[in-house]
Amino acid sequence: MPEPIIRIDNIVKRYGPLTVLDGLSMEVMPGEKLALIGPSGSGKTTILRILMTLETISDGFIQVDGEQLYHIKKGGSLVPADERHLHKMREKIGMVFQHFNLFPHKCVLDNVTLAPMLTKGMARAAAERRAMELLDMVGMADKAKSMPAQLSGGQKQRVAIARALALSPKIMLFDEVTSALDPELVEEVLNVMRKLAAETDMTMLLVTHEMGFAHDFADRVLFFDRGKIVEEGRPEDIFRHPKQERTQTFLRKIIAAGHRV
Amino acid sequence: MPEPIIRIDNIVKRYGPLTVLDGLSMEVMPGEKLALIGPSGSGKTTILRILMTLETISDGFIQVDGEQLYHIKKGGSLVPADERHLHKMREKIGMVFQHFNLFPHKCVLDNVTLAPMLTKGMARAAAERRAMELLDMVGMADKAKSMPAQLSGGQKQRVAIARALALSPKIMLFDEVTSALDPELVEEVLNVMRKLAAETDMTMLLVTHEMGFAHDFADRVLFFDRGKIVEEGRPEDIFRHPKQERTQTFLRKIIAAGHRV
Amino acid sequence: MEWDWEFVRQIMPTLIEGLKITIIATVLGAAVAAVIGLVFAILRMTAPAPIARATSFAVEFIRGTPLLVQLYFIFYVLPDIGIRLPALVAGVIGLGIHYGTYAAEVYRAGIENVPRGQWEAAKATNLTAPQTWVHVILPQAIPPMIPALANYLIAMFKETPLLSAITVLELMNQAKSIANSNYRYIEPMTLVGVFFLIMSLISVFFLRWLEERYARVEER
Amino acid sequence: MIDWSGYIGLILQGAWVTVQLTLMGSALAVVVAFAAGLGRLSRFMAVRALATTYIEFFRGTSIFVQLFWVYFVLPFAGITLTPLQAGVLALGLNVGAYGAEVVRGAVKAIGREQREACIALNLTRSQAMRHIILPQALPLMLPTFGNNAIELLKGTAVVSLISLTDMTFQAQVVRAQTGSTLIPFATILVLYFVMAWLISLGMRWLERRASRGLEGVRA
Amino acid sequence: DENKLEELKEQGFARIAIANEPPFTAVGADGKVSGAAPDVAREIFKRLGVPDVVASISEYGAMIPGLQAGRHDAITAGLFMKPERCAAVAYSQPILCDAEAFALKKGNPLGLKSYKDIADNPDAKIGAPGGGTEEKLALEAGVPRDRVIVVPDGQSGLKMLQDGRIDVYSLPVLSINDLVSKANDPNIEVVAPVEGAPVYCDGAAFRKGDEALRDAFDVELAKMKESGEFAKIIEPYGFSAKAAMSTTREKLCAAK
Ligand SMILES: Nc1ncnc2c1ncn2[C@@H]1O[C@H](COP(=O)(O)OP(=O)(O)OP(=O)(O)O)[C@@H](O)[C@H]1O
Ligand SMILES: Nc1ncnc2c1ncn2[C@@H]1O[C@H](COP(=O)(O)OP(=O)(O)OP(=O)(O)O)[C@@H](O)[C@H]1O
Ligand SMILES: [Mg+2]
Ligand SMILES: [Mg+2]
Repeated sequence: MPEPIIRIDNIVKRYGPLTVLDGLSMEVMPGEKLALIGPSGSGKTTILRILMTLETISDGFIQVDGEQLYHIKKGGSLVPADERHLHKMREKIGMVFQHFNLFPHKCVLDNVTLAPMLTKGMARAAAERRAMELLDMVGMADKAKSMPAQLSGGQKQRVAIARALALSPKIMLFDEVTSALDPELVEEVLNVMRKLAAETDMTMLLVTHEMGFAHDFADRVLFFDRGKIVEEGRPEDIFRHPKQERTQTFLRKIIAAGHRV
Repeated sequence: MPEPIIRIDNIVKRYGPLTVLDGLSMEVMPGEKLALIGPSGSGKTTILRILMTLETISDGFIQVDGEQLYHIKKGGSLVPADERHLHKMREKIGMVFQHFNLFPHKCVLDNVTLAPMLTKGMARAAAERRAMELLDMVGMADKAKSMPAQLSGGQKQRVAIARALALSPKIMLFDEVTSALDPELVEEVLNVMRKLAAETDMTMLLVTHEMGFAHDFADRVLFFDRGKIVEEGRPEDIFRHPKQERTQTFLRKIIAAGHRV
Repeated sequence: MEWDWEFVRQIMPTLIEGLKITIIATVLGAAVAAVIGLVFAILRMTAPAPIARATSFAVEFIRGTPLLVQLYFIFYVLPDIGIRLPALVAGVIGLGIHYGTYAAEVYRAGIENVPRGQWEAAKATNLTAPQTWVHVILPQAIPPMIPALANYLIAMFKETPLLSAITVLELMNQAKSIANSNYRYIEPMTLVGVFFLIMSLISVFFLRWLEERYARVEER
Repeated sequence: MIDWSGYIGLILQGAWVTVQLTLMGSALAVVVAFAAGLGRLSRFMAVRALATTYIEFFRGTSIFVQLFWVYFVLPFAGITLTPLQAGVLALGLNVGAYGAEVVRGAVKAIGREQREACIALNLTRSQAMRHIILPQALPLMLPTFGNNAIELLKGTAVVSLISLTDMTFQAQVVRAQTGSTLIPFATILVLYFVMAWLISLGMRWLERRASRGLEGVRA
Repeated sequence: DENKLEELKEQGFARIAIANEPPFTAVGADGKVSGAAPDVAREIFKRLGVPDVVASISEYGAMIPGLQAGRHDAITAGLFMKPERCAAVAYSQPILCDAEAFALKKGNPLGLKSYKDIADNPDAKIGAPGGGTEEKLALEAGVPRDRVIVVPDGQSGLKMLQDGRIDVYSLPVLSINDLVSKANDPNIEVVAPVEGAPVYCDGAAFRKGDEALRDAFDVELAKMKESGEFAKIIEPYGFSAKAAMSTTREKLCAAK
């Protein structure tokens, strides 16, 4: 049996007096597609941000691809990692943000080529060739020379996906990638994500409020509430026959709000 | 038969090259509850703002409560009114805004008492007594000492209604008073408005996208498009059996967007 | 040349005399600036177009030219047309007009930052124009201006040494005169620097406090 | 009869000194503004403390005092500068301290989201600064830099007090020679104003260039 | 230091401090430096093998600190010898001698004839260059600090007198005459010399430690005095060569 690619071990995350994650443990297998759902404030974004090293953890251990993420071995003991270690570990992980976070002063193509050229020392020609493939995959090849300000939200998000893929990470994190979009633009982004899920064996963690999409996309769904995994299982089970009271209430509310499941 | 309290006669409103209202005429009877509906940009807000003298008109005449709004008689001819006349006319009219526009540096009570004390020379005690009645009516009596920043949108809007009522205008104008509110706060404001419509014989003009509410509230509905009244009638007729093509399309779209009718 | 504490002790009273004048000039200059700034701001915002434009040009001109030269102008040229001001008065007026142009900008921004909806709400509740200014606009416009105005107050304080060029015996001039008669620049100049540093460190804390207290725009 | 053409020539010589002071002072100010502004955002406590001390010191004491220090006191530490060098140094360091705060403010204004995108793309801190943050922060700095440059221009008048023959100084000389006060002072007021106006024109041009491609991002 | 002269030769010029106070020192419309003191200094430095002088205009008060700070190689500005100045710098032998004078309103309404008169009249304000001899004389005579207005330059002083900001403006006789004749103002008159104020002479002032340079300067100065060239330079400006030759540095520095 293969080793999990992510092993979260009893982590704690506090913001001042507020404990957001209180002893969370979970594992993700290589190639698994995971959907994280749950009410607002339950800590879903926080988990992704911790994996992307945008936050620090207050306690616990995280292992990614066989190595500690936040710690290094030093003389037989584990000590907090330095920036160099984090830099190395980030090679394995990519993230797509809710608000795209494209670089507004660079054209679409440069947004995609920048990181490979800087972090991997790729030559411009090679980086551009690869970028054009990715832009083609997300249907944005014809906009390669446009500036982000000239794109719609859905187009921006597709560029952001291409940008994250350009570094060929083993793990991709998606945080509500459609929730900042006008309703008519959601589908074009979800289509790209579906293609991605089907065509690659990347490990993917997805936070979403689109239950229908979570259903189609995920191998496994985790339902969070107040920083804990309340229920997990195959999408069919979670969505059709939730066992926990809280999961049921949550899904009922979501349906009432008009999201299809 | 009573005289109309508002008589709009062939008014024109231009913003630079853009003509927003092009020869609009309409009448409102005393005590009538009118709903103005129609697509975005059709000029609904503009009409209310003109009645409140927040804009000027490019041409035409408006009579309010038997007097010209924008003109005064001078030696047998009508000349544009001065600020003094406008000030007198504004006593008859009150307005509630989409974004509340409460005075942020004054507490709820002071927001309501300020204008009666300044414009009508009411004594503080009398003004506060009346203000507390009104705040009680909109269910905000217990927040009399709060600052606007401490209130939710729905609470703010209820205070704004009380503030406008404190001057006892004959005519009240409501411009999309719920559209800046979170969905769960809409109902509390609409309830206040329903009570108001039922209990007073004020003349009311309401611009709204809440078709269901317009249906319950209004004696008469005017459907606007591009600065013209396309169709008008009793709410039952307009909503159930619209005659005009454009009204039908508009209502279809609204329903598709999830607003109940 | 060595640092001489005895000399420091000896010149301290003279420097304190100068510091007093410096503070007086700052306070009076600030008062003038506050008033003149208001005049500039009102002229620019409400006067008929030609006057407003002339005011704008005057403000730009004053802001684009050095205070030192303006002081020379007030002190040496104005007497030719019969306006003979005592040195300190000339200095205060120079500071006041120069910083008045900055204050005008702060006033304008403060007033323009009051949302349009506030003007409209005032109209809809039938307040007159003066009532609107007094009860609605100014109470909202002024608090956010205070830190910016205080900032210019401090800047002005630091420019008072220019008054020495028109013979005002403020801190810098006293220091120079000490240096002139004793041929020592190190102690007086260093002390002047220290005085300024102390005053502005105090004002930095004061400013932070003002900002905390008044500049919370997000509550609007 | 007064030989005005000669005196105008003198004032123009002074104007050239003023221009030199402004240009060199601004150049120095920009360099130290970036060094100190970025220094204040450094990870290293010592660098931050150093930058903060520099900024607070130069913003806290008057340019006037700084100038006299550089001119009369520094030589005792073995550093003797020409009046021009002293003027450039004092003006540059003084305005640079204000500029540092502008740099810091602009860099901080480039939001958390851009920083996080850089981390997610595994750029190093210096790569992120160089390729992402600064290019976006620059257009934000330019308007205030323009104002600072004008303040620096106005500050050059002060150097006349350490016998640097700038425009104000030459106006004084002309005044001493001719006994006329109005003409030299009115002349240099206009010249200063023209220079200030040229600076703001130039800055606006730079701003347009630097924000090219960013249209629509910041309305 | 010992090699100062060699350094100056190498450098090709000497940096002198001047004040722009004709006839002692003056700057022409073309920016050219003249006046009795720089003309003498230029000539002597030339003879010493330093072909040129570069002048910077400075307030009197800033000259000695500037010299000490190494900003100037010499002061040639009519900075009169006084004991405390002699203690601060190394003077050459006397060059330009002059008495003190007052410029005041026509008819001398306050009747001011000496610095003491000013001290005794609580309404009288005197203007003088900052750090100059006149300021010190006024202070020494007991005029309180706030009635001694430090004036940045001669023109400002005259202007302030005309504008009534000061009652008397004090400079050496020749300077006042030059200033007043240029102003051509019938409402101004000159009191010269001031009663009780001695005749002062200046010399070229060098940094303490540069005595070798000063001595070399003195040698050439003495030769010029001898040959009459000295008189030829300074007398057109109105100065008396005889006055300078009839006294010595030692006498002037010891004076009380
Ligand atoms: N920087 C921060 N400082 C303080 N509290 C924070 C911070 N970031 C997040 N939190 C808090 O942590 C909790 C979890 O937030 P998180 O963003 O992970 O929730 P979420 O599940 O992603 O919610 P949503 O569905 O609204 O995005 C919330 O209570 C939030 O207020
Ligand atoms: N101050 C203004 N300057 C220029 N054009 C304006 C201005 N105010 C309104 N308009 C234009 O007038 C037209 C009518 O605007 P109005 O606000 O009355 O529409 P509306 O029916 O209230 O629309 P909505 O439902 O979006 O509020 C629009 O085209 C609008 O762009
Ligand atoms: Mg989230
Ligand atoms: Mg509207």
